[in-house]
Amino acid sequence: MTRLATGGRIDRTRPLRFSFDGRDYTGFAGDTLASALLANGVHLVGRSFKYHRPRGILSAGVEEPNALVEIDRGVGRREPNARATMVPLVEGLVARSQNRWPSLRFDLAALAGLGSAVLGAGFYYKTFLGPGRDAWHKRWEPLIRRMAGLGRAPEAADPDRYGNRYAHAEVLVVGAGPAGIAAALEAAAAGGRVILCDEQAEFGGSLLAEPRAWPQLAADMAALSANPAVTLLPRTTAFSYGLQNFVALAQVLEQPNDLRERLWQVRAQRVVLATGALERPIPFSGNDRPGVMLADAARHYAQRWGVLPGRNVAAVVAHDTGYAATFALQDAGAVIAAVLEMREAAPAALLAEAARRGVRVLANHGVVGTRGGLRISGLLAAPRGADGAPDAARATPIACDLLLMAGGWTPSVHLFSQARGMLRWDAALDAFLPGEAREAVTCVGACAGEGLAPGLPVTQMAAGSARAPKAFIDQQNDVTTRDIALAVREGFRSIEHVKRYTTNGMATDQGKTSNMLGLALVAGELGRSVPEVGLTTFRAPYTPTSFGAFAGRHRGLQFDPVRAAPLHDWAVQQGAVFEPVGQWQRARYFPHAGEEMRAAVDRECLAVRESVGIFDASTLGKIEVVGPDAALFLERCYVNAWQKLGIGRCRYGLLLREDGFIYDDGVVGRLAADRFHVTTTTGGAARVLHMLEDYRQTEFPELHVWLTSTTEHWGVIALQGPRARDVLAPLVAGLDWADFPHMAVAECRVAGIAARLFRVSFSGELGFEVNVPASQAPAVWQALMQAGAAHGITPYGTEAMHVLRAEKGFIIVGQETDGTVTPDDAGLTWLVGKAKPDFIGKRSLTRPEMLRADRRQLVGLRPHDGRNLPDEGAQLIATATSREAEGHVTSAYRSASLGHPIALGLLAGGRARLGDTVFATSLNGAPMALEVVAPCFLDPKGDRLRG
Amino acid sequence: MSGFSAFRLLREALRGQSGWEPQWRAPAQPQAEYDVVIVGGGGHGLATAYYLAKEHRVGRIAVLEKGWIGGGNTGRNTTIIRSNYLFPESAALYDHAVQLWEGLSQELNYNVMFSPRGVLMLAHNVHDEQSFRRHVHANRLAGVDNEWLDAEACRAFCPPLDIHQQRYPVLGGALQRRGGVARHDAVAWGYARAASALGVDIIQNCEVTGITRGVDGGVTGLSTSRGEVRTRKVGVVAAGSTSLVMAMAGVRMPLESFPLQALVSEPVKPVFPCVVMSNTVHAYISQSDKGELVIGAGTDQYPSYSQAGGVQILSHTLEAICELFPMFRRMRMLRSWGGIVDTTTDRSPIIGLTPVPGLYVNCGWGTGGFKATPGSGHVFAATIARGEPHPIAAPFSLDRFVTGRLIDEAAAAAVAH
Amino acid sequence: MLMIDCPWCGARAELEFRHCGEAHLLRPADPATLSDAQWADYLAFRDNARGWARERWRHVHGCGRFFNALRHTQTDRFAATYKPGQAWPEPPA
Amino acid sequence: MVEIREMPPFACTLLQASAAVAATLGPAVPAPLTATEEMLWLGPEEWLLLGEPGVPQGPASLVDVSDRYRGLALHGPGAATLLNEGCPLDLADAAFPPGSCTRTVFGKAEVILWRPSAAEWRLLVARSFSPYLLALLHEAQADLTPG
Repeated sequence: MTRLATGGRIDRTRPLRFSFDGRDYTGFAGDTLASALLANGVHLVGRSFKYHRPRGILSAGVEEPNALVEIDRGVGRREPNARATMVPLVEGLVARSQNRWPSLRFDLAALAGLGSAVLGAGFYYKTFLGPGRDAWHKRWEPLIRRMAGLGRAPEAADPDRYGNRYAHAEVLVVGAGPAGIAAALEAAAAGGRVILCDEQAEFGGSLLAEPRAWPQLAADMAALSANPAVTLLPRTTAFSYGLQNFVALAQVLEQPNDLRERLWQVRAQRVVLATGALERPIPFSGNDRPGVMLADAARHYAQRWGVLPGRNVAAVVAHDTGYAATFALQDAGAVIAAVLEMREAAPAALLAEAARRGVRVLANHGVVGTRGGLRISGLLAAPRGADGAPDAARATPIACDLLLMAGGWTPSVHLFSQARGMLRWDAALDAFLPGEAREAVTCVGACAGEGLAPGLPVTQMAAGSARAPKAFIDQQNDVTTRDIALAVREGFRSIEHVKRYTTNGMATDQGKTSNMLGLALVAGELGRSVPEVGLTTFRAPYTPTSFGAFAGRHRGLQFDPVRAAPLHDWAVQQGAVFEPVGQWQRARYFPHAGEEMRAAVDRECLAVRESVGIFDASTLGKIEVVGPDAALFLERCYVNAWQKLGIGRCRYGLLLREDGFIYDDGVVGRLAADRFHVTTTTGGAARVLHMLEDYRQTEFPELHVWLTSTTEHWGVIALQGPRARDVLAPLVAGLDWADFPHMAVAECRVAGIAARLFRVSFSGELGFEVNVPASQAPAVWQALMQAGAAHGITPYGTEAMHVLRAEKGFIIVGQETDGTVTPDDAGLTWLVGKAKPDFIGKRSLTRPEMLRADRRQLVGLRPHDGRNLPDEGAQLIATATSREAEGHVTSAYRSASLGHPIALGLLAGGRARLGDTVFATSLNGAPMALEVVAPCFLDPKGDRLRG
Repeated sequence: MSGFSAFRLLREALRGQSGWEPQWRAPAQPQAEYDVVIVGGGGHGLATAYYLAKEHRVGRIAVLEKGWIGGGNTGRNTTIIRSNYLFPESAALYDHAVQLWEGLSQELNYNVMFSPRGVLMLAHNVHDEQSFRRHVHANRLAGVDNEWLDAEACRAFCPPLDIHQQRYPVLGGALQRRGGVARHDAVAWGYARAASALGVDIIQNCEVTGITRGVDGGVTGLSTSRGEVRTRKVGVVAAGSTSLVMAMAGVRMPLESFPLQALVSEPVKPVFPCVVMSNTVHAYISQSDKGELVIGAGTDQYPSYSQAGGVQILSHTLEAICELFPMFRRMRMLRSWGGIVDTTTDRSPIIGLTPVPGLYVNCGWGTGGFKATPGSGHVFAATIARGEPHPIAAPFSLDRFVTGRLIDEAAAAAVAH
Repeated sequence: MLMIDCPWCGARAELEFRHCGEAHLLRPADPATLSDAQWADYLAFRDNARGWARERWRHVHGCGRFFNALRHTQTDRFAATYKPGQAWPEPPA
Repeated sequence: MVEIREMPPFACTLLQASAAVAATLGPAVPAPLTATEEMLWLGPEEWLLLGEPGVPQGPASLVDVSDRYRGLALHGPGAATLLNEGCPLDLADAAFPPGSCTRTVFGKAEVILWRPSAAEWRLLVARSFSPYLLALLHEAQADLTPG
């Protein structure tokens, strides 16, 4: 066991059992899965992406490229690619390694490593070109796809829940290391709301590995948590820094009540970035064996978690902090085999301390290579030649079971860069630092270079490694120094090209430990400086963020509001079948026991034709247009004339877009000189009101007119059929039936309720639409049902409504029209107010394209065989064998009333082709012969309306 | 150009990879004069240059790219390829591209990883069903494969799909089996390599700053960040920046440039066999060969050249993905980014001549340009070489916005109209 | 997510707004007198500038008013928002 | 904790007119972004009148919208936090003091958010959106109390 007897911030009184690849282990509360594995001597945790090389734990934080495991918390709670370094240990945690078969220790795919010479960067672009044109898709791609990918995608639906919170703060501090904590204390003292977040489960950052600093850390955290204006968010990653300080945070909660994560969307007056710095690995042959670890990470395992990752430690050092890590491990009981100092010499003070401790320091040394299969067993050290490469001829073997890499530090400038801040190259610190900011943001601590001492510049550290075999810079994607050299040689000179060709920095750690090395090597190959080559773009998220956090509570029935019309509940009780129309649920038909849709719809249609049908039309959009200039405003918008429409009269209104195409339609009733009740299609309600408001506010501001949505105020009950008046009249009070012709509207009382009664018909039968306040609609509906019982009143749904209106040749915007149909195409030119100087879209109606004789015009279509139904959407062709589409079928229905199928369609020059035969394409069989007829199949003169 | 093959890979492996040379020549400065200059080094621009050289024997051709080739929308899209558009003119254009895709790796001797794994467009309501059935009929007539699947068949074709989701159950879908995906970077590099081998100069970090015109108003040359270039034929293939370049010749365009975001998940083993798109639930998804789920969203609502968008757009997209595929809620987003898509009012491209003699434009592809890359380059090359629109390109003229002969794919596709 | 300064309600999140295209495209008083090209100019042709752009927004889920804004289409920064009818301010240097 | 109650139906009228004409209706016209128990400011020249409206002296639009809205009342110290589940506004006292009123969004629904007093918050929403709003609020309410 490598757990130290004492020390660390773990709770030794709370042992926790967990399993990895089926074997049981124990750790303590406060461990991460990584620290607990190391405490049990487990180093081999994964296999790399391409060569399936054995991989161990490289880091102690989010930059971990290798220790990616599958976490299984039960059905639907299995997640791939979890970083063991960021998974807090909990009782009964089940973790498995990934990307290996048959086992982690023996992975067959590792044989790919043997062919690594062939499998260099971009190899897949240069082969798999045959045999045959579909060789890639049929033969090679399936193989490549199986080899690629890391973990397994989850298979069952995720039962956990995800929350959201919009938050506002005077100061948001990202990162709770010493600099962040200081900034939070200062902000709290200044008053105002402060949010302090950190990706770790504990606050403290680098202090967590400085036992001496723990008392002050505890005191500071106590002060902050006592302050109600301060919000402390552990396990919370600031992953996206948007415009005007809009920062998105992903908080991991994993609460017992299944609330797994919460997305915080924070708007902060000021942001303080205290995101620290990441230690750089060092490129040398075999630097990817399990047991090769970042120096500071090893220090954290010893100091923070009380784990000694190795007994016989070597270190390769390009920065002073390497010594602190080495000495810390020595203090924890490790033997130090040697320190390879890559610089000419280390600072005198450190050399003196090393000597005092009996630690052998080899100046100007590098690693020629390492040994050991599933764990490092030793290395070959050698003095560095003029070109920086260690001289293999003068190598001396050094045994070790842990090799620390201290390549210096890269300040984390991701979020600053996401916020469109400019970066500047600091030659002394050999790092990109935050420069000119574009938002109210300040950077403090290591991310701003504060407290960082200079080390060996990264270009000198990488010098000489470009030709070294199996010197890895992106350990997860298996990108080697040779891959970088090859990319540059093949003409990929922009850093963005190098990244895409080699995939360096494109793994789940997004280059946190590989971008600077890649950049240094490219600079070396091109003979240019690091700032001249430049970095690739930093993009959200800073670390991978779950889809669930983004989706939040918008799932299941809350994915999109379910809007139910006033008579919804009644329809449900009647066993209606519903269909979604936009966000609404509308009753489509009311099947009796055992009825299929067709039978139910036939029954409903016959009821309307022969007696009386009742229909919930409440979802139609309704706009009250009020004001002295109401009529003039409508005249400037709709195609129709309105100024002369009588009070108490209605007209079928048509609205175009400026490009002349039909946008919406609906009956408009005039209630007073200055008040119109405008109806729109269900789908058009919001967008028509928006469009009319646009014209009212910005194009015609001089008009005194106002628009009010009343869509949800009115319940609308349509009563259609020859018996409609017989059912309605007894319930109506205050109406002069003698002055109530077709297309009239009147305010009266129906079943005792104040109502606006329209005499309109979308079925071609005698029809009324009773508008009552929505809360009263169920009561009025019941009253009408009772009054209509003797007349066989029948509720009908949207399907029957579609058939009835199609029998009359009435269009439905969105079905007969698709944004390319003009009034004349739809045979509605008679609606256009001739005397009007202008209306929306009028000018477009005289464009050349609109005047062509072969425009597609609305026609009726009757199947010759009188039996079969053409497909809706079928293309219309002149002959059975033609492949020249001349239009399409927009609607097709069986008609119980007419006894034969009917269809409407748009046909080139259709009105001039009545009586001709055209054909409708079929998906399974010969085209169907159809006779072109006038679109109205029933009661063309409209006698029934005036019954 | 030295050919690529498995044998060549083996030979180079034994020689320490020393034999590979640059995949395309990268002259630092443009020559003084060219027969044709293509402005824009994305997939469409490089393809145009390739076909000009290969099929029209045009002598001196240059491609001027202000950044690095393939760095614009070519490197930022979700790599979906399909031709099941409604109108015959669109079907002809996009299917011309699919046919070229089918042989492109062999044509370019570069594996662009064209993978015809099927594109399935989901219907969630009666309106969707009517619209997609109309597409299937129109496509069949125009010789483009497309078939209607019921809900169960959709699930069988794409097992992760939840057809019984509560809010918008799947009623069925239109499947184009010949549709699929390809590796976007490889398309730019493949065309660049092949064009370079035919003598085309590809000049990166070379931004066009002015278009010079002669007495007759025709194009005489370009001023660039790397000096003046004389030419009488310029093809502008600059996607989101088209309006800016055309303004240099005093030509106003019917375009607005919007950010279009996309994202990838962390890589996982194969789980998603095809491409799925949904207008109603508003998202589209496939899985890359590396194992990442590649997910596209709609555009942000305001024009921008920032190549970045709002996090709320990503939420809107991932809500939809998690509804269609509930098991993906625990998948993690690895990276998100944005491109600049130039959209026209009828959502169809513009390929052809402009009022300025010698100035040709190929743009307006909006969110759907990648799928057309080979076809767009092919017909645009013919248009430039002959000085008159290629038959397939003819309907997509700039003056259609004046005559009103629009090809409104958005309206027809019932995209929230 | 932008923060937009509604001339009536003050700074609000972009969720409450809808972008409504380029501004100052005044609808011609008498369209009938326009040529097809002039009418197409109004309908479809746009500046689409990269830089300071004058555009229209509506505080649709707020006070409901349309207003104009001066925004830079590269940095997405707002220089000003102003009520319809007000002259547009000069873009910053 | 936060208590969520459905308000009883209430009569209301949407008034659009100049501020001068609005003043002739009787109740005091609230300043922008505020409301009184009789009158809610929704926008320039737009108010929601509660109860029966008076008669305006001048051009105006008065439209009964009583059945358009359903009301939800939230009470308790965590109300602002609960509202921030779906509403992006800063609801701290300084930014949204008692008496404040505005249209805004909650998730995918448009709402009128009105804070008659420090601990009393009201959401007015179009009737067909109230089930969605209630479901979201209840789920968020359950998550307010630490798990």
